[in-house]
Amino acid sequence: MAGVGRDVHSKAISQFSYYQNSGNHYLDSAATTQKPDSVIDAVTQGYRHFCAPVHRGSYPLSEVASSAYETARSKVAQFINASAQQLIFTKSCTESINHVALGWAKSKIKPGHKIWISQMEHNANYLPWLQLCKETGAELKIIEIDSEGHLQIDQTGLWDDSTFLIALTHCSNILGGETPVQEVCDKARNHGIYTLIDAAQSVSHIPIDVKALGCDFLAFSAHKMYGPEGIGALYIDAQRQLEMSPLLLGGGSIESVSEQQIRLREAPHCFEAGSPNLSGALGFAAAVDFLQAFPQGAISCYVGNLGQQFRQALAKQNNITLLPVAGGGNTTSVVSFVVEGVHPHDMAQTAADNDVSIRTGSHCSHLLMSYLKFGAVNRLSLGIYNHSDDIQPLIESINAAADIFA
Amino acid sequence: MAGVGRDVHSKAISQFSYYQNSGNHYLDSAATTQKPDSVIDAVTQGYRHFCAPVHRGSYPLSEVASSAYETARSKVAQFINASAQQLIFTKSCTESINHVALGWAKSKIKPGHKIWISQMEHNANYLPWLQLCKETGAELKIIEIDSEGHLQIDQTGLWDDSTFLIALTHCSNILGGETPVQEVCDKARNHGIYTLIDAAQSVSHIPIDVKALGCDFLAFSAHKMYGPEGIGALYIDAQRQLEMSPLLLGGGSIESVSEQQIRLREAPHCFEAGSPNLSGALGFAAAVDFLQAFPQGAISCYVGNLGQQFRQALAKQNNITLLPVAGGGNTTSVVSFVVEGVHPHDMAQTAADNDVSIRTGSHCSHLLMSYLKFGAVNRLSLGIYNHSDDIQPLIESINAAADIFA
Amino acid sequence: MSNKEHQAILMEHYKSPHGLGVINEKHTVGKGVNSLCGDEIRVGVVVENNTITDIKFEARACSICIASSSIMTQILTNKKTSEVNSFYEELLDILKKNDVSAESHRLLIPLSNISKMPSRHKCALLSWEALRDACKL
Amino acid sequence: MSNKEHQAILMEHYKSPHGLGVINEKHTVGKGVNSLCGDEIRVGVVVENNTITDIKFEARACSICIASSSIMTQILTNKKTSEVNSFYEELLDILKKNDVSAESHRLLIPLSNISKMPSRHKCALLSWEALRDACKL
Ligand SMILES: Cc1ncc(COP(=O)(O)O)c(C=O)c1O
Ligand SMILES: Cc1ncc(COP(=O)(O)O)c(C=O)c1O
Repeated sequence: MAGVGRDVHSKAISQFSYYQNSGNHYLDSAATTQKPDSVIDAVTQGYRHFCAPVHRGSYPLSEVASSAYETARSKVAQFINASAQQLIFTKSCTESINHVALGWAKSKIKPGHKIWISQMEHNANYLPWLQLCKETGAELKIIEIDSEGHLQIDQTGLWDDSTFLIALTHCSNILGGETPVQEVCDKARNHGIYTLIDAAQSVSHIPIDVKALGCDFLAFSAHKMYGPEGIGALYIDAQRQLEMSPLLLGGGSIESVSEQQIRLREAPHCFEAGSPNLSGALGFAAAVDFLQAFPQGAISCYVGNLGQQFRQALAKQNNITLLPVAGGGNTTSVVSFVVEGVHPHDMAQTAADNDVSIRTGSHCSHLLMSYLKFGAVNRLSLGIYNHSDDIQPLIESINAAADIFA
Repeated sequence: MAGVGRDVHSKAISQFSYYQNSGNHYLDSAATTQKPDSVIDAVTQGYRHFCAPVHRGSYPLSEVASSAYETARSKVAQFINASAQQLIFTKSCTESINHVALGWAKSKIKPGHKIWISQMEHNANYLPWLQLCKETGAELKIIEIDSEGHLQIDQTGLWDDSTFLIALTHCSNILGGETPVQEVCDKARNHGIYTLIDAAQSVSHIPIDVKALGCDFLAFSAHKMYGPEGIGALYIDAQRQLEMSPLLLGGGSIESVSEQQIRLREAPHCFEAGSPNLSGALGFAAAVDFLQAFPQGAISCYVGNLGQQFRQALAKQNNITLLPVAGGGNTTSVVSFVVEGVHPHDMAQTAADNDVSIRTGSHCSHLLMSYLKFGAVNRLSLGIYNHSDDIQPLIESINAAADIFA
Repeated sequence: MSNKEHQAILMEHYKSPHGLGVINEKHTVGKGVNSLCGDEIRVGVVVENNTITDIKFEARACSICIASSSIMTQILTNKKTSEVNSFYEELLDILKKNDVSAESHRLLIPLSNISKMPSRHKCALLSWEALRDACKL
Repeated sequence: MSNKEHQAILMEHYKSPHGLGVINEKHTVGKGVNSLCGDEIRVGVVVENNTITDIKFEARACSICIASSSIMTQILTNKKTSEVNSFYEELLDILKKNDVSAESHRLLIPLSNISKMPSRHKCALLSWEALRDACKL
């Protein structure tokens, strides 16, 4: 295990040439990851060599651009074991989830229906549902977690007939760990309940297989998995795709139009109005290549163990409250904590002064914050460029902050 | 004039190092432009040196990322003479227009209201309005053009009280030229009619001043003005901003949330849910810098004259039907035509075989195509890297195609 | 055969297409539209005892679409409707996989020229899709 | 004064803030929330004859917010409500433009340390915005 871990790190780190020389202990990969050189190169190659419209021209440069775009789609789809047709590119995980809320759920949901999300959802998987419920007379319900981070999936009402959709994060951006997505999707399918999985925090390190999972939708962003900014993806089950409308209308999405009728193109094109983001797609595919160059499970093992080491080091400090890990256990790429007597913002600032980049705040998770009764917490989150060497500088920052502020 | 023109071209061409060596006569800049080195560099600099969350962290890397993002916004805003607060980043011109339709017009429009668009709108500025009218009982009306390309702005009903919005393209992606946007916006304001200008085709070469124009909304994409893919912009008048709802909900867009109420952050942030596309914004700003390094009006003059030369050369051929230029006249960066007896697809193919990249098809403009009674046309469109040297290869391709097919 | 010879055969079909003609009330009609290209085609078939006894097409279309339509009418006239799909699949393989073999239908082989031009696959397939539409396949 | 000395003064305010205390029914209350940071502050003022005779604040907030609040209560107690905005503008200039001069209010100067940390400007401004809210400015 430890051997695999060292291999992962040494193989990875050489590919982050800019990060390596920065002297910074970057502990905010849950917000966005650093980019390996191969991803940056893929983006620039797009601009240099394939700069032409996708799916719109018949000259060679455009043909090459179109097929590069579709090859990238296939690669990202295959990464989560989906067929290319079932994967659409969006600008972000946020757009992906909003697309499901506005383009699918809105026309299917009825007053009295319930949408369940968990206590630990990011605002991206909370606000669209809250708003939808307000507009449609449906009800938003919260699956609670206990003090050890276990999701209460036997909660009263969750499996009722009135439950329309369960929208659940795979890994929490604050509590880390992993939620029991397989169990939830299996049970939901048996009850005729639809499922959306927010995989923003998991795709970077946990292998995902949408066929095995059996979810209806799965959303993620490239920039949190070593890929470029401004592009995300949405997996849509084939059946749901037929029930879905595009969020945006425009070029490239229709077959024909008359005063009476807009005839959409086949999926995935009908859901991607506007000029496709080719360089983004190329960078996205390069990120998948980057991840797939590691043995299956190796990254998850490496960052999970490293997270555990961070937790253990923090647990030894007597002035720290650790938040639980989602799903219980200790294996996690995200660790949140509060230092007694030190406001998280002051803690983060002191760490920053020591070249340690950790986060403070509510982390776009107002639901969890109000439940935990914390206004803010500190969070560290790991990428494969991180190392146990990053632990000591953090501990020193915590001691320094306690000296100054507590 | 000719002197200025030569300067523009020689100054520009050295900055497109990859295009320069491609041996390709790229005549499809209306679809997407080639990228100058400075834009590509700005994008990669983002990934190398500012790879951190925007508006979410308090450590130095994130501070730098946040201020770089806002500096880019200010630059793009100032480019069209808007204040930074009034400019939001979107993923594309298409998203910008859909945002206005869904986030603003939808809640304001009433049955019986009319939305007017022109005969030559791109699907991006047609389908969202068609759909909105279907859903709300409003009526979509078409401002016609005459055979010389003049917009019939005295058309019966256009200035009636029931007209709610005029959504008009500044330059047509098929007819080129320029529509009388200033006149339309002035008159609309006097009649209490709202205006949206689709500037996708004009920002690359015509100076735009939203304050002088007095439009309510203006939409464009970076990738058609020498900038990166996957990012666009929407200018929103301050008053309209107050009436507008976000298209997407998620991280970074709210102040607080309770079961009763989502309290949005101030503009522009409330309209940009999800992790901002920093590299995209940096590339966008670099594109503005690139354009602003030329004397005001010089680019417009250069491509307009070049378009005129292309038109004259094509007009000399006796087997060609030229489409009119929008607004009349000959100065245009876009020229559309049909070769007698040669299907546009076969024409484009023959050109491609001669390293000339022109377009065929309906160009995402179903409205104009059905009006012109053409199923498809050929189109050439120019960027500042083009030159009168590109004319002869096109003419030769046309002759070759006529020999083969006609 | 070389690409040049294939090309010459396709041009021959384009210049003098088989099956191009007027669709009347005896025909069952299927339609195809290529939104990229702006092409439109109508294909009419007469089916008697599960056999296609006549095919006509009307088109505003490019050379490849017309050549492919011409080839289609040649191959499928007097074939069982149950055979349409296997020829269609064969064409798909030729286009998408450039899969030409000794067993390939002689008349389809020139269309292998199109395999390296993905944006024109749709042109070559349009009439076939319209025919399948007409035959309710 | 050096940044170090400014820092020491801010810490002094943080450790022993002026005006931190219980808001009661005599106070008119304004609120501020910093969504990035999770901070919340309530500022209560007593205004008599357009003069602020008392300011109290209650906060769950970081050191900068508390220091700035403390400074604010020191500066504005017994000032006219009409003077609030000019001090607020002065603070804005110090933060956004690092604009410190001989005319700058002595007590505000240590906050110039924050000017190079844009993500903390909001922390320094939060109580001021809550106060303006309370004074309906
Ligand atoms: C006039 C016009 N409007 C809107 C668009 C849509 O731009 P985008 O595809 O970048 O969203 C285009 C480009 O295709 C266009 O030419
Ligand atoms: C769990 C979770 N879901 C969704 C998102 C939204 O991702 P993006 O901002 O890339 O749209 C995030 C990231 O901020 C996240 O952590």
